[in-house]
Parts: sequence; C-alpha cells; structure tokens
Amino acid sequence: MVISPIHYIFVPLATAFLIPLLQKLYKDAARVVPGLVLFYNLVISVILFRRVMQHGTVTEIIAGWRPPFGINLIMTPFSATLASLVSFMAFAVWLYGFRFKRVLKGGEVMYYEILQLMMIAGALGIILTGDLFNLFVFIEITGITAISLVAFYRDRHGAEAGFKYMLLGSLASSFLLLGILLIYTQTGTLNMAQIAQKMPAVDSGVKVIALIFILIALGIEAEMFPLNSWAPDAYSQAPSPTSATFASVLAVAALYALIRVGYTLFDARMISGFLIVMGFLTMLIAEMAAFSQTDLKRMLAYSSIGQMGLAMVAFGIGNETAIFGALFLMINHAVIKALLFMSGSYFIYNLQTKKMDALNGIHKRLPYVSFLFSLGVLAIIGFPPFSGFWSKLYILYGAANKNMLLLIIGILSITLIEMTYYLRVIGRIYFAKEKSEPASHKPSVNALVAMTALALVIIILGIYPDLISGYLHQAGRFLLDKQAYIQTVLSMR
Amino acid sequence: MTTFILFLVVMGIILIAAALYAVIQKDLLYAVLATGVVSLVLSVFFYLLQAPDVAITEAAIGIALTTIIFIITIRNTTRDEDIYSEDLINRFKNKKDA
Amino acid sequence: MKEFQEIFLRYHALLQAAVYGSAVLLILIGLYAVLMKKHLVKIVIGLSIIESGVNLLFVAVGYISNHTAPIFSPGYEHAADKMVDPVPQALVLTAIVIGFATTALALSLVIRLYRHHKTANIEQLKSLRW
Amino acid sequence: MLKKIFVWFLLAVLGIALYASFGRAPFGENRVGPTDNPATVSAFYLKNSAEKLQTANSVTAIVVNFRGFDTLGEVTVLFLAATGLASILYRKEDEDEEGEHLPVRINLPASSIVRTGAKILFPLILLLGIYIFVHGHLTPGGGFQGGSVIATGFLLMFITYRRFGTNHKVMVWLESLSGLAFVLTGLYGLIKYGSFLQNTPDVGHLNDLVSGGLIPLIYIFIGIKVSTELTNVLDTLMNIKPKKR
Repeated sequence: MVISPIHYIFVPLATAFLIPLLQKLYKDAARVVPGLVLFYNLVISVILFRRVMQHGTVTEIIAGWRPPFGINLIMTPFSATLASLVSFMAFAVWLYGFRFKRVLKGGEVMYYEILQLMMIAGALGIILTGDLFNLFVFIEITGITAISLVAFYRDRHGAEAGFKYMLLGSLASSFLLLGILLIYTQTGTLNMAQIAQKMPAVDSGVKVIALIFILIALGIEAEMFPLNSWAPDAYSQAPSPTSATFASVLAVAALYALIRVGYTLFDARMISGFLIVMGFLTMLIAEMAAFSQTDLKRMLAYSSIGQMGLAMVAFGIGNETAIFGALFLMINHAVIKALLFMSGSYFIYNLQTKKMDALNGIHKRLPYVSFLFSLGVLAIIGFPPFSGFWSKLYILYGAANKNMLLLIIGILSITLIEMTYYLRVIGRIYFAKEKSEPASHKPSVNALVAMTALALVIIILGIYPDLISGYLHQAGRFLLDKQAYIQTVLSMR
Repeated sequence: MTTFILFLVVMGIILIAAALYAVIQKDLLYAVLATGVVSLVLSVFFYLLQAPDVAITEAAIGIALTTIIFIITIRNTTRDEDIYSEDLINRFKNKKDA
Repeated sequence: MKEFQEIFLRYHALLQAAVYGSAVLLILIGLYAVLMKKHLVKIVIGLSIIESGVNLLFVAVGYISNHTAPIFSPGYEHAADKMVDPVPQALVLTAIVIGFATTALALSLVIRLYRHHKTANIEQLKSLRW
Repeated sequence: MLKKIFVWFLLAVLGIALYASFGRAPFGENRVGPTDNPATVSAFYLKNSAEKLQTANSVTAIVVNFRGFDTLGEVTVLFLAATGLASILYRKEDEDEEGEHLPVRINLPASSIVRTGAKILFPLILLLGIYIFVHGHLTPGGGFQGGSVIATGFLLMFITYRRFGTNHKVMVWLESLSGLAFVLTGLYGLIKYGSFLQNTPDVGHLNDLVSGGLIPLIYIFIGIKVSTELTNVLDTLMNIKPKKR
C-alpha cells in the first residue's frame, strides 16, 4: 500500500474504535497503542514531507470522485510543514505523558487516550482537508475532544472551564455552518479550490457577511481577542500533556484553518488589516493579563494566546518574510510552549499547587527540570542564541519592509512585558530563598527523554536555523500562490 | 398549492411561538417540552420542503432523544429557572413548611 | 403544475418570509437565550434552538419550488431535473447528529457543574476569573 | 441595562445581516441547473447517484459515498461524544462526590399497561429501525435515522423498566467492530480501487434491494454504530444517581 495523506486519518480512527476491545485483551493497550499510531504518523510525515518538498504538492481523492465533486486531501508545502510539526509534537507529548501519574487511575486511562489521540487526528484533518464542510466536521472532532479533556479531572474548575469552552465552541460551530451555507448558496460548491475560483464573482456584501461569520467561528478556535476567554481556563484546567497538546497541536491547526480560509477562499488583502489589528490587540491584552497572573499554567496560557496574536499579525503583514517568520514562530511556539508546559507541570506536580509563589528556589530540588524550563523561557522571549529570536526577527523585518514602524514599536514593547514576567519566574526559581522540602517526584525517564528532545530541537534550530529555513521559504511561497492551489486541486484526476 | 403556503406560514408561526415559549417559560420542564414541539414542527417543515431524510432524523433525534436528555438533566439540577441553587431550594422548602 | 409555479411566484415574498424568517428568528431567539438567560439548562436550550434554526435554513436553501424529494423511487427514475438540491440535506444530516453530540456533552457538563457548585446559575460560577 | 441594549443591538444587526444575505438566494429558486450536463456539484450528484451508483436515494449516495469522509468524521464525533460523556460522568466506586450519597430511586414504577405496551413495542421499534437502515439507499432514511430509532426503542425500555440494562460486553463489541468495519470498507476501496471509501463498480440496478454496491453495507455499519453509541449515551445519562430532594 502506497503511503498517502489518508493514512494520517484512518489509522488513528481505526485504532480509536479498536481501543475498547484491545483494552479487554491487554491491560496497558490503551496507553501503548496510541504511541505506536503516533509513531506511524511520524514516519509517514517524514516520507510525505520529503515527497512534498521534492515533487510539489501531494493530493489525494477520497471515494473516487475527483474534486470538486468528492472530498480531497491536499498537502501543500505549507500544510505538510504543519502536519509534520503536529505529528512530531503529538508523539513527543505521548512519550512525555506515558507514565503521567495523575491520569493513571482506573479505567479512565482509556477515555483519556482515545480523546487525546482523536484530538490529534482531528487537528491533522483540519490541516489536510480541501473541503469546507469537512473542515467543519474536523473542527467539531477537535472541539468535542478538547472539551472532554478540559473537563477530564471532573473537579469544579474543570467542569466550569469545559462549559465555557463548550458555549463558545457551539456558537462557533453555528456561525461556521452559517458561513459555509452562505458560501454554498452563492457558489454552489464546498470545495475550497472551486470556491476560491468562483469567489470573485460573488456579490461583495454577501462575501463580507460570510467572511465575518467564518472569522468569528475560526477566531474562537484560534484564540483571537475578544473571543478567547475560554483559552486560559482550558489550558490551565486540562491535564498537563493536554495543555501541551493544546499549545502545540490545536492552536496550530486552528490558526492554519484561519489562514487557509482567509488567504485562499477570500482575498489576503481583505483580511490583512483585520488580522494585524486583531492580532495586535490579542497580543497586547494577553501579555498584559499574563503579567498579572499568579498561577503558572494560566500565565503560560496567556503567553500562548499572545504568541498566537503575534503569528496573526505576521500573517496579516503578508509578505514573504513575515510569513516565513510566522511559520517559524508557529514551530517555535509549538516546541517551546510544549516544553514549558511539560517542565512546568513537574513543578506543579511536586508542589501540589499552581501558584507561582511556591516556585521559590525549586532549582535545588529539580535542577534538570528547572534548567529545561529556563531554556524554554529564554527561547520564547527571543534571546539571541535560541530559535525564538529568529522568528521574531523575521516578523519585524517583514514589518519593516512594509514600513509599519508603529507596529514594530508595539511588538518590541510587548516583548518587553513578556520578558519581565518570564524573567520574574526565572528569578524565583533560581534566586529566591527555598523552603526546605525534599523532592518527592522525580521526572520519569520517558518524560525526561521527551523534554530533552524538545530542548535539543530548540537549541539546534537556534544555532542552525538554515536546517529548516529553506523548507519554510518554500511553504510560505506556496501559501501566497493562490492560483497554484486552485489549479492543483481542480486538475486532480 | 394554497394549502402548501398556508401550511408553511402557520408552521412558521407555531415554530416561533414554541421557541419563544421555550425561552420565556420559567418551568424548565415545560420549556424543554416546548423545544420538543419546535423539533416536531421542524420535522414537518422538513417534510414539506421535500427533505424526508432530514425529517426522519429530526423526528427521532430532535423530538425523542434530545428531549429526554434534557429531562434527565433537569432531574439532576433544578426544575424552576428562578430557583436555581440548592440554597434556594432549601429556603423555598423551609418557607413551605413554616 | 404551471399553476403551482404561478401561485408560488405570486406569494413568493410571503413564503420567503415564512421560511427564511422563521429560521432567522429561531437563531435570534436562541442567541437571546444564550446571552441573557442565567440558568445553565436554559442556555443549552438556547444552543439547541440556534442549531434548529441553522438546520431549517439549510433545508430551506436547498428547496426548489415544484420539485420533488431527491429520491429515484419507481416512476421517478428519470426525474433528476425535477428534484430539490440534495447536498444541503446531506449536510444537515451531519449537522443534526453533531448537534445532538454537543448537546449531550453540554448537558453532562451542566450536571457536573451542579454537583460541584450546587447551583445552575451561570453568574454564580465564578471560581475561574480573568 | 447596558448589556441588554447591546444584546438587542447585536440581535438586530445579526437578524438583518442574515435575512438580507440569505435573501440573495431566493427561496425556491433553482440553483442546481440541468443535470444532463452538470455545472454544479448538486447536479453532478443527482445525475451520478442514479447513473453510476444506482442508488435511488441520492441523499444516501451523498452521505455514504460522495461525501462519505464527512460521515466517517460524523460517526467519530458521536463516538467521541459518548466517550467524553462517559469520561465526564465517570465515577469510581469509592468516589464520594462531596459527601453526596443517594442510592434510593424516587421514581414510581411504570404502570402495568405501560410495561406491557413497552414490551410489545420494543421489538417492533427495533424492527422498524433495522428496516429503515437496511432500506436506506431506496427510501428515505438510513443509518442515522434507523440508529436513532433503535435508540428510542432502548429509551422506552430504560424509562419503563428501572432495572433494564444493556449488555455492556455486547455493546462494546458491536460499537468497536461496526466502527472498524466502516473504516475497513473504506480501506477495501483504497486497496482495490485506489481511493479511500471508493465504491465497487458492481452496483446492480436502481431500486433493487441489493444495489448501490457498498453503500447499503456501509449504511448498515453506520446504523449499528449510531444505535449503540446513542444507546450508550442514554445508558450513561440514565444511570446517574438522582440527587437528594
């Protein structure tokens, strides 16, 4: 059987359906099998990524009907990059969470693993699909799994965070349906490429209304201000591997959907101003909120929202340099924020509290985890030798190319806020007086392997960004080339 | 033909009335039953609009299943919209006893 | 059948108002409940009313006057030109089932919330704040 | 007060926007176009569900074949909702929810008329459900409709008989295997014809019970899957211990 993008979807699906049975045969099946599947995803990512980068876009027809009649999967260099990123991060998170103590109670582990696996499959579906309604279905898959995972601990905060997400998520799906229907009435099709082709002929009033509906819906998913009030609660109440997945998988997929719809279906020029303004507001407000947090996970969550805002700004700027920076930022953010959530959750696990006051002097008890955490912090605020530096530099460079001086000043001053609160945490970890308690929970080996791997990625990308920059340039070019997308899809046989 | 038009208009009015009732009614059990009526009328609507498949789905899922899960939820929370917490239930009970 | 078309066109504005209007009103009523009501169950009722409105809008958009259901039952084998648009109907099937799934999930969260907080008023759920 | 004004303003704007924008697609207008030489997706579906797939119900053809991938996703959504529901309402034996313990059911038992009626109706409802999804490609209805009808049958039994419970082992097997069978049928298309979920060219004749190639088979799997998932959801919800009054 030839490797093709459909493997990303049906292998996790079949596994998820099978896990309840396998669980009966072998007690640890629910924990082991998803890892195998995610590893398989990683392998096909490598194969497909190479194929896409060498021979151009890989497409796949489903049910044997060529587009626009059937649903198609499409892997442009842009989506191939993100799909590989998602597969890699998913595997790293699985490795990290393999022995995660708090989720190991009783039969719940099966629910947890199924939901976690399907969240990743849903995110991959969002990235790969070429059909608007199919996008909706995959967004629902990720939404339902994410809600269940947020409420997974079944405490009062979890249920509340889940309900908040549920409320906004349901509104988002209704608005998305309305937007899809509006587009369908005007163009008579659901295939994204054909919609893009027919869009110029659509009455501009209807187009704007459809765009607003879809932007509201995808804005909720992509944590855009002011629709992101679910995000900090969800990030902070979910189990820690899930928080890491939210930051590194779900956010990437949601932003991809926003960009794909904005750039391909509509015109990039139509949304660029909107994206810059909303992205900047998202960033500003999130970083200010992060500054005033006392809870470690909430601080990380707000910082995540801020980074998504920066990525939106970069996509709004819309020239090749900025898009390169945005892609680099998405990769960096996924890796670094996952590392921060992973190492941060070991602090929380040891201290039994999420409050940051308790972090004082913890480096003596957990030296290695503290080291990894500070590495992540330095990388995310963009210290020169680390990878975060390059992405920010390129985004600023892109803004400079378009003479957006105010924006540059704004981003830089927000970076200052970011630096302050992150360095405050580092200060607590290393220089504050410790309370003398022995370390109770050393990190397990698999978690250490996962975290070290992520840290290595950060360092290598920082020292030698050329390793991926060629690919990212190619991906960015393809995103801007709308006609190539339309032609590739509609010439499929 | 005129019956078709009449039907659609009357159905639309019933639909809106039932939905309004569902939102206004303070007794949640009746509100839920009103949403059941919304589903019922909706499935007739679908049938009139030449969508029998959708009509059957709406009939089975909208009328029966959704209504029952709402009723189960009401049984596990409160039935009256204004008496929304356990405190209020207890206070209300005490008043009745006294 | 020509008659049908004539009457349909004569009353078109009324019909459009009756069908699109009630769908849009359902969406608005549901949204009102979601935004203004305090009881969690009422909010979920609002969500399900919004879903109903969206579903009705889907089917209404696919309707073509004087055409039959998209089923090639015996006697209608060659009537493809006289059938309503089947695509919105297929989409609505998906949307209804997904709507039920989300409603069930929402209600289970409501039950959980009531167990923990002893209240179903959304304004009293304030353990999580910005 | 400010909130109220804002909400009303929002509703007014949304209502006008919706009505105006959907008004651009007049009610009852033919946007499908001729089916002989299809220019739109719908016309293509209408033409080919009769010609190439020999499936009488073209909605079924779309749901199962043309857009079968959506349906796979939809079945997954249902599966995940059942899983998420079980996870949210999950309760270990020793788990005490903030001191709440209520073993006694307060409901009165159903009357004997209801019980006898339910007993007679239950097999009929099951039969109806099975009929609906077996004939999904010929008449209105199909896997989702039949599945939900079967679930209403179980609902009747849950309500009438307090002690009625489903056999969990059978449910788990049916649920997993029917879902897997759906995926495997898709895989069969991928291996044999080169495209996931692709139908066999051997589709029979319009309006025969065995027509449409793999479509009825897949719809039966969907029916089993949907009915078990919905029954699981109901079972989980019905088994919540009622709170103290």
